[in-house]
Order: sequence, then structure tokens, then C-alpha cells
Amino acid sequence: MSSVEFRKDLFADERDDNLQEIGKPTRRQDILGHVTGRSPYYDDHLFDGLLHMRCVRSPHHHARIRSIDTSQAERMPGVVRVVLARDVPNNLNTLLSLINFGKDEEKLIQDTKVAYVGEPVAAIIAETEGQARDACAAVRVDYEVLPHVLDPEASLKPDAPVVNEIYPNNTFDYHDLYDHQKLRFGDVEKGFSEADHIVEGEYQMSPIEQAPIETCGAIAAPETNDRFVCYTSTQALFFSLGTTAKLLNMASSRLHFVGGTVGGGFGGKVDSIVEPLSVLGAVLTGRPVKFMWDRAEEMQVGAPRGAERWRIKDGVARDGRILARTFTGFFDAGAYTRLSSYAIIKCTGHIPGPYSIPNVASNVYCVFTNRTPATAMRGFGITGVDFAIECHMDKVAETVGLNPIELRILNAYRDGDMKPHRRLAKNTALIECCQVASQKSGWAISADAARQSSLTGGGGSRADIPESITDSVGRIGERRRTDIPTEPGMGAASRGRVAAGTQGIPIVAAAPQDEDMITDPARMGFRHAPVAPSQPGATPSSPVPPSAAPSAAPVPPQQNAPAPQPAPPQQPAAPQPPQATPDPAPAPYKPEQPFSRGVKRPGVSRFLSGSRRR
Amino acid sequence: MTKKPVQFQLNGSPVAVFSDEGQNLLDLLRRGVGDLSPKYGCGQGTCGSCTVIIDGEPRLSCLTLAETVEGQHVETTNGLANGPDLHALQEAFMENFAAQCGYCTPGMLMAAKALLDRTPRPSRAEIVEAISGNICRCTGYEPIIDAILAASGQPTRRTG
Amino acid sequence: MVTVTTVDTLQEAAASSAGEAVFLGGGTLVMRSVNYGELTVPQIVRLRSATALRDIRADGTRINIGAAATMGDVLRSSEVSFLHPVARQVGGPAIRNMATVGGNIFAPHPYGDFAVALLALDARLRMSDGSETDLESLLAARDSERRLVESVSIVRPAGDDFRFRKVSRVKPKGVSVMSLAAWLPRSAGRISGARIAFGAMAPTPVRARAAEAALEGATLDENGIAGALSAATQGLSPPDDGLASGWYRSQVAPVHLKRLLLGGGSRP
Amino acid sequence: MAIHKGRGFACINYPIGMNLGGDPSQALVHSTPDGKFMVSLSSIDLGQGMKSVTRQIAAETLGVPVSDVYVDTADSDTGPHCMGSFASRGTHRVGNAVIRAATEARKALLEAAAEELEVNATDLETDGQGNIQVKGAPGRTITVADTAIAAQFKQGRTLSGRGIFLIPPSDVDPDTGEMTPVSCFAHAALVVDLEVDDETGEVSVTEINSAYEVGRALNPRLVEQQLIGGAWMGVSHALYETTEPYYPDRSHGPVDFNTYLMPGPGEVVNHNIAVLERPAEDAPFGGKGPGEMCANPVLPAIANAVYNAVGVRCDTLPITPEKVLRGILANGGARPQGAR
Repeated sequence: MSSVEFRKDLFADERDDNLQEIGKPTRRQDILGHVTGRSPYYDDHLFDGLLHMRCVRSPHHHARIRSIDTSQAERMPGVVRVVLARDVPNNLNTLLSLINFGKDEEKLIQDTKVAYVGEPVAAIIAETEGQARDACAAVRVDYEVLPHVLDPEASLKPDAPVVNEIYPNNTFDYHDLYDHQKLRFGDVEKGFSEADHIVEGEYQMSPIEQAPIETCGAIAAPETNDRFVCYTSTQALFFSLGTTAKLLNMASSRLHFVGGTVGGGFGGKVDSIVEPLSVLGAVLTGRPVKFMWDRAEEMQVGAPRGAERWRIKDGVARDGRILARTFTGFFDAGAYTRLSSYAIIKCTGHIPGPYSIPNVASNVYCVFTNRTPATAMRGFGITGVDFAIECHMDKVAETVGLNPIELRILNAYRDGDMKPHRRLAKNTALIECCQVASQKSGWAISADAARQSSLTGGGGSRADIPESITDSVGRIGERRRTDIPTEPGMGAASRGRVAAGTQGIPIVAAAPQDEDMITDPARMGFRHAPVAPSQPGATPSSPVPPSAAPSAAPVPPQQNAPAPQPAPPQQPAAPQPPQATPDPAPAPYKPEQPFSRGVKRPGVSRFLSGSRRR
Repeated sequence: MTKKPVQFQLNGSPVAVFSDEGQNLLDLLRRGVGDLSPKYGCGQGTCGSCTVIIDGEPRLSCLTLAETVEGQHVETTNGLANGPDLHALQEAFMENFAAQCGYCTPGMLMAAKALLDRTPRPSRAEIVEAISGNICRCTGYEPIIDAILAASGQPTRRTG
Repeated sequence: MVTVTTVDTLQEAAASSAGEAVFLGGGTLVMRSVNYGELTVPQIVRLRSATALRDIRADGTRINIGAAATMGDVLRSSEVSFLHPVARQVGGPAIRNMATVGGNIFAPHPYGDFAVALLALDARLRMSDGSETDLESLLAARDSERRLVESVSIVRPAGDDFRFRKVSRVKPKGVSVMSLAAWLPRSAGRISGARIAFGAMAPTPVRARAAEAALEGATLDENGIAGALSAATQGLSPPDDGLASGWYRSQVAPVHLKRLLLGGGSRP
Repeated sequence: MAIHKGRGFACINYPIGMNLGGDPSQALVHSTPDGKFMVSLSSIDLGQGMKSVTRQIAAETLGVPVSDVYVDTADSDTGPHCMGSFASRGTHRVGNAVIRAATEARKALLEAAAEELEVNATDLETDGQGNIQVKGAPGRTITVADTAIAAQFKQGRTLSGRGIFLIPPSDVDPDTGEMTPVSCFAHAALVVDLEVDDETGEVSVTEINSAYEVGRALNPRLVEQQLIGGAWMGVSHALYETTEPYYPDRSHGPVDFNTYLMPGPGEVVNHNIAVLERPAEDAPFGGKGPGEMCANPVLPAIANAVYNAVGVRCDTLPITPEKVLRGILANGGARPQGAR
């Protein structure tokens, strides 16, 4: 049986625990509805005359559509409307066009070429779901089967079939410049040459289905005011509304979306496919239309977390310090981008994990293959690379003969350390987590490791940005002409250098627009700000043998604090949450090479992230 | 399309509706009768979120041909509370934070009720067996097992 | 669209639509196909009442189980307590109140664990046309079988002669990586006429004839069963599916057979 | 046959909020005539507890009991824009927006009370029980209800507030990857104990001991729900789940819960959790979203524990019995790496 303890003793001086409602085990607001079966999920809204929509789907990995014959289906019992690509007013989109990221490339319904098994080529609207299924089976599609590619690295070969014509190199275009996202921090080759050990590994994630028990679905219906209401299972109400407005070329004011009570999402309900199709159905028939995935569609047509392949190479000193680390990553995006391109940006910002490593480089590829497009899933962009990193750390520990927990503490990032994306670490707590996990499991660590703290030992020289080696390998289209290496820096004819010590300004939250929105910091539960990073020279020492005498550890042994117990009242100190600063935020950092976008934007939705459009 | 009349008891009250040919009981309850408490999760009999109790036994409404419940007694989560008084299972699910998204909850409650109706103080293993056909993607099951223990007046990991 | 015909007798059901209509037993397989629009012939025939076909009763040395008996009926019957560990391994409680013995015989891979037990027990089937057949012959041609099963007849195995084991990934309820059943009649400690059946090792439940032969006259101990283990998968080419590859099934079949033969029954 | 015990470790951090910013969320707060408060959002409750945590945040910020606050979401006609429930952004982004909206409403509430009590609003405080009092003068109080009635029917004043929280968008440098990804990180470390059957390759996880740092546990039971359920999902991802069992080959893809495998209720793992709370400066009451990161360390910790048990590196997920068995056979037998 499981147990939970709250280590209120840790970081106690950074928190005021004397709050009225925060920290209390209040019952969920929605729990009564859940246990009485009355929580209103999207499908719990009843409509007279509800029609049902189902899709005709590709049986092929990759095929050209010669023709679609719906004549027999149209005559089937109960069929109200057959929907084809030509019925979609603006039939080209990319999900992240709403934040101006990537090119429009995916059709709601295909009419020229299918690029994965399950891609929709038509939709049937009928009186019952069974009639819609029967009619779907009666649609005749003449396909010319094309060669397909399923392995992401095979997809990068010059002769690989083109999966997605908008990205003819089978990779997402980053910054209109490279076929991957680069990260370069320091000089990894120098780091490898100084290392005592080189540790290499390859890791493969599986594609993961989000598997919410409620499948994706939406019901759309005409309202009495010339608008359309859409009850939806979406995870992102305005994302789905905006996508619908764009695909249907409809003013967003004519859309009324209702959701918010959803039977699990886990990332699988962001893609906004059921909403535009159900609204389109309501527009075309003038009746309420439900489009719901069955479980088989949810599992094989609904976008999974894509598989990722990772290669990691570490240069490690004898004492376990990691001197250099490179990553080569392949995100299997499937046939269309959905959210994979963005996952790679997030992942790049996360590399090399929660460790301070002086030389880091990565190349991460968003690769198109002839499979179901990938999308978000709990742990978006991070779960896969964390699996790779932490399996790799185990190999490093074995190589240098160090306790795996001590290896992590030795290399852990601390307050004030510079991360490879060139922002300082703050509010870190990895070391303390390692120490507590060690205590709870009884897996002993050395006295020195038990003495370390996230609050000290960082900063100083660890805050420096080193001179960094760059390269321009992997320009868009290069790989289509010739087989070139995928690893960072490999195959470079020449190298560039970015001078040491240059750093952009971190972006902080936009200030409250009105001073009435500025919160009294004394009421926000913060105590004094974390201590400043310590001076240079306080960097962690090499681990000492476990035989060393234990000393006073910053993480004391378990002090079981059965939360939630209001702490005794204390004097409010002077905390500094962001709400306290009415000053306008500093201007965002602009790299010299602009972050290029280039969205094709007929009918683009106008109300989301307008600040990012140019 | 042929419609067939079906009469049965739903949570103790008589119901008379027409079912479509081939319609399953889940769809009939939800759209025909308007009892929205059983949920669609798969239509394959693999998730348990449509679990109802028929003549005292847990069954899957998505795999039950609607017309076959003629004359039978069907219970759903909608009938679990006695007016404003919640069933002990409902209270225990609330108290033990045994639901997150809540979508599997009505099916879980029916599976648990079928167990407690026959076995008022089930063992942990019996509870596990009773809910083994019901999938929960959120909780990791432990809070649900705890809630059923609590509903049967037995200690949980918190109280025991 | 699906049409549903309700009839009073199994014979009428078998004759319905010249045997083209699908017979609705417990619904666990047929209704799934209905829900997913997968019936090749969209016609269902069902019995108005299947009560008479749910009987489980001893008849001399044999036990008759009506084809409409559910797994739940099996679990409630003390006549067939040796089959309780088998019935308990079929689906979850709700499925067990629906799934029938007759339906299990026709359940496609990887389902049909109960039929594996029946195959090991040398079940004889009484068919809707009044004829009798043995389960093994029916399984060999079940896809073209037009008759319906009326009841199943087995001999009660002595002592711990009958064993069953289901290997699944998910606990306590999961579908089969494989299931194994063995009937091991013994005299003076030596096995005679053993029957061993595998589920999920072929498109239908199958006998492991080479292993059965190797057990003839053997004792039920590590040495005695060695030949059977090495012959366990002889003649079988188990399928790949989403749960396991054929390679894995072949690899662990002797391991699980050993645990079945030496360790006894089903895992908790 | 032998059962080998193994122990593995992993630790992670997790970025909170949409990576490059540019993901606003808004909130509106208003009072009913008698001083109960409604929070209007368009954020989604997927089960993570969005309605509940924003309710507690609003109540705390307003200074009223949680029972006097309800959250209404998500209707695009009444709920202001929110980017959505993903990227662990809900608590952080929406929570901050609710704080701002509730702060503005609180300001109006105190001003209305000040007018009734004939004092300066800055001299007032709430007791969290539905009363507003003069600091240091406990006798001079007015209820929130009376204040709202006065504001509504006497003063002509709305007790309402608007809030938006936005991390402005950041760019990414194409050559160095320089960017401002997120503003705070959650942390976790855990030890997994498991057993491996060296004849079948089957792995069963027996215990997890973990430490999760979540900034602040805004509602400890909701945090517990995430951590226990999330670790379960981590076990599932490590050992069971794939939509393509023979990836990159697409055959035998599961289409139901019988073939898409997840641990059942018979495989509940004893999970002993320690929650650490290091509040993040820009997070609501310091709370970071625990919902995504909780699964992540479980995957590699299991892989590392399998290696410790039988000496097989399973670098390809999921770690099926087949992969473990192939590894054991390739090594000529199990190679336990020693007790930890």
C-alpha cells in the first residue's frame, strides 16, 4: 500500500505555510457529479434528430487517390450527406498555425494523396451510427499505391519517398534554415578529448496512446442565432474553436464552444479534428451532428505520442564528472506535423537534463514517416529524452564505478548554474530529491553526497557561457541530395564560433495590466527569496568514499509531517513574487538570425497569439 | 427501420421504450431513456465504463442487445443514491479521492455495488477481482480499492 | 442494417437464414461486431429464452454443461468445481456473466481459454441437429460449422488430474499470451492417456500431441516430464500478435508447461 | 527458474508551462449580490482538478472560504481565453490569472467595506471566514455578504476582477538553440524495486520510493492523485504500452484494451512518496504542475532496475518479457549485478 509524506522541513524558510485555503485537502468541486454519474461530458448533451458522422479511411500507408465513388453510399438507408474534401472551405491547416509555427500542410479530408493508414478521405453523415458505418463501407476509392517509409532514419535517406509534399525533405524546416533544431554550448570535441571514458548509447521509445476512457468527440448543432454550438472533449477550447474557424473559414463569433468536463485527455485531445468535422456536418445538414471516435480509431487513428530514437555520447572524467554530452534525436512525427515540431523545441530547451555539463550539443529531427501523425502526450517532448538520459546515467555510473545516486548528485544542476540554452538555473531541487529518495529506499549514499545542496555550489564559473563551436550542417534540402551524418558537428567542412559570455535577457511574465491586479506579496505564501548562488570555488567536490564519516546533512532524515497541518503563524517576511513588480517586462531577446516562420495563411484564425504574427 | 418495444425496470421504476434493431443497451439507456450515467468507452467490452447491474449481476451494457432486457431489472449509477442520500460507495469515492476525470466512475461504482450486494465485507483480493474488468487511466486503482474498502466499513491505508 | 430474429428453439436458430445468420449467445463477441459494423451477414438470430440450455448437471460418469451456461453459471455450480479456476480466468466479472461455454468454443484467437480446458478434457459436443462430435474435430473446421452447439459433455477428472494455467500480461484480468490445460490420468504414479491443450498457440485451441505421447508411462516429476517439455511445441507454429511474438510463445511454452505439470493450477 | 531482484534509480526535472511562452490564460471573477464569488474560465478539467485548484486559489486570494467560491468552465461565450490544458501549464498560467483577477476583485471588496466601516481600505484584512476587519481592531468588522450587498445596492460598485497571465513569446536561435524555455521546473527522484523471472522474462515491480518536488502542494490530495496515478502510468509506459508492438513495422497494432496493455488493479505497486515543496517565484503560491513529470522517472528507473536484476540493458520500450528474455539468452543466462 502506498504512503505519502510531506517534507515540510525542507525549504521551510522559503515558504509561509500559514495559508487559509492553499495546502488544504479540499474535496474536488466536481466529485459529486462524478459519483452520481451526472458530470456533463460532451456526449451527455441530448439533441433531437442527432445525426452521426463517420469517416472513410485509407487502408494504405501511402497512395495517390485516383477517384472516390460515393454514389452507392449516397443511396444507403439513413444517409443524409456525404462530405468530401471539396466541402471543407479552407482545407489546409497546421495545428500550430495558431501560434504561427510551421506551414499549413494537413487536410481535414484528403482528396489527392493519403500518407498514413487511417487518413480520412470522406465522411458520411447518417441517421444512426450503424448506417454511417455501413455507408462508409460502400464508398469506393481507387488508390494508386505508392512506396512508403516507416523508419525515421530511412526517411532521411536521399531516395526516401516524399511523405508530405509541403516538407519534401521529410523533415520539419527549422528557422527556414536547417532540417533539425541545433543546440551548441561549449566545445564537445574538446570535452571528449579531455575525458577518461566515452560512453555511448541508443534508446528507442514506443509510440504511446493517450487512452483516455472517453474517446475524442464533439457534437455540433445550429443555434437559434445563426451560430453553431459545439460540445467538445477538447483539452484546449479556444485552440479547437480557432482551428474550426480557420478550416471552415467562419467568423469565430459564430462559434460557441462548450467543454471543460473531459473524460481524460493526457495530450490526445488537443488536435482539434472532431470539432471542425462536427461543425462542418452541422453547417452542411442544418442538424445536430456527432462525430465520435470509437476505441479502435482512438488507438490507431488518433495521434499517439510519437516514437523517439535517441543517441547519447558522453565524455566522462574518472571521478564521474560529465565533461561533454551530445544528443542525436529523431522524433517520428508520422505523416503531418501536428505538435511534433514544437516538442523538439521544448526538448532542446530541456537538454541535457537536470545536470550541469560544460559542453553540450544536440541535433534533433522532426521526421515525417507514413504513419499516424504524432501529437502531445503527458510528458510532451520530455519523457523520451529523459528515458534516454537516465538510462545513460546508469551506464555512466557503471563505467566509472560510482553509486548511481551519487553520480547524479555530483553532476546535478544547482541554483545559479548556466544551462545550455543560456539561461541561469534557479529554484532547483534535484539534489534534495535524490537525497530523500535515497533515505526512503534505504539505498545509502556517501556522506559527501548527503551534504550537497541545490542552494550552494552553483554559480561562479558555472554561471559562465563558454565559447561555443557551431556548424551549418543540415541545411534544408541538403540531405535530399546526399547522405550526410546526423550527429552534431559531424560532416562539417568548417566551424563557427560564438564568443563566450553572451547571453540574452530572460523573458519574465508580462506585468499585471492594472495596479489593482498586483497582489500583496505577503499573502502569496512566499518567504525570503532563495539565497544567492555561492562564490566561485564552492563547486562540488568529487565524491568521497561511503566509509567517510557522515556529517550534518542539509536533508535530515525523515521528519514525517502529516500534511495538511496549518503551520503556526509566523511573521510575514518580504517575498517577491512577480505580481509585486509593476515594471514592464524587459524586451524579449532577439537573436541575430530571426526565428523564421512563414505560415501560409488563407483564412487564418485572427485571435490567437496575434503578437507572434508578422 | 424496425423499432421494437422493450419494457423493463430501471432503478426500480418501469420503463417502456422502443429500441432500434441491433441497438445495444448502453445506447438505449443513454439516448432512448435519457439515463446518461453509463458511459461509452469502447463498445468492445474491454473498458467497463458501461457496466450496469442486470437482475443482480454486473453486465456490460454495450454488449447487451437492448431488446434482451425485456422484463429484467436494470440498475445504473443514476439510481445509486436514495434521493438526496448518497450510497456508501458514493460517499467513500468522494472521501477517498477515488475519481479524477470521473469517466470510469459510474462503471466502477456498478462493479463495486454488485460485489458489495453479495459480499458486504470483501477482501482486497475480492475487490481487485470485482473491478478487474473496469479500466481507469487516471488513478492507478489504489484510491478506488481504498474507497471500496471504506464503503464496506473496513480500514484503508489511511484509516488502517 | 442488422436484423434480429427471435426464435424458440436451437433448431430453428440453426436453420435461420440457411445458417447464415449469426447466433447471439452471450453477446460478448457478436455485439462487439454489431457495434463495429463488422458482421459479414448482418443478421442475428437469438433464442427467446436460453434458460433450458444453461443447465449444468451430472449424468452418470459424465457432466453435461448447456451451451448457454455462462462462466458465472460454471462458477456457481459445485458439479464443475474443477473448472472454476478456468471460468475465473475468462474476462472480468461482467463478461463472465455474459460469456457462454458454447460461445467460447467459437471465440477467435487469443480468446477461448475455456475451450482449451474442454479440449484437454476430451469434451464431446451435442449439436443442434442431434448429432454428437468431439471438440477437437469441431475446432478443426469451426469456421465452416453451420450447426450450433447444444451442450458439452465431459468426464469428471480424478483428484488433481486436471490442471489449467493462463499466462497473461495484465493482472488479474488479461487476455492470453497462452493458456494451457492438462488432463493427466495416472495409475500407480504413472501417466496414461494424457491430454494437453494449448490456447493462443494456433488459430484455435490445439493439442500438444508430441508432449502427450512423451508423457505416456512417465512419472509427474522433473525427470518424467523432460521429454514432454522438449516436445511441447512440436508441430506448432504459434502466431505473432500484439501481445507476444510466435518466437516468445514457443520459447516459454515449455516453461509454462513445466510449471503446469509440476506446480499445479493457475497462478493467483 | 529463478526470480532475481533488481533496484534502479532515476531522477528528472520538468519544465512547467508551454515551452516558449506566448500562451496566455485569462480569468474573470465576480461576486453574487450577497458576496459569493464565481470564477469564469475557459480552461479544461481533464481530471487533473483544474476546477478545484483554481477554486482554492481564488478563495485564498480573495480571503473568503472555499465554500463561497465556484469555478465555471468552459464556455467560450462566458469564459475568457485560455490556451488549454496541456504542458503542465494549467496550475501555473491559469492559477496566476486567477490570482490577478481575484486580487482586483478583492481590492473592490475591501474598498466597499472601507466605505461601510469609514476607514481606509489599506487598514482592512479578511479573516478567511467571510468577515472583513480593521487590522488591530477586532471589534470593527463587516461580513463579506453585507459588504457585497452594500456595494451592489447602495454604493453601485462591482466586486469583480479580470486577470491575464502571459509569458511573452521567446525566440530560438537556430545555431545555438539559445531560448527562454520556461520559468520554473518541478523535480523528482525515485528508486524502483522489481523482480525478474529469468525463464519467462516477466518483470513485476514490487515497490517505488520517491521524492517529488512540486513547488507547493496547493491541494495535497490532488497532488497525491497525480503522483500515484502518474507513477502507475510510468510503470505502464515502461513495461506495457505501445500502439505498434513491432515498431517501425505497423502490424498488430492494438485496437482495444485487451491488446493495448496497461497494469491492472492486481498490479498496484507500493509507492512511498515524499513531497518536497520549494516554491517557484513566479508560480501561484509557488505551486508547480505535478501532472506530467510524475510518470517520467519511472521509465528509466525500471530499465535500470531490470539491468541490476539480470544484466540486460533494455534500451527499447516497452520492456516486454520477450525483450528481457532475448537479452538473458544472448548473455547466456541471467547476470545479476548485485544487491543495492
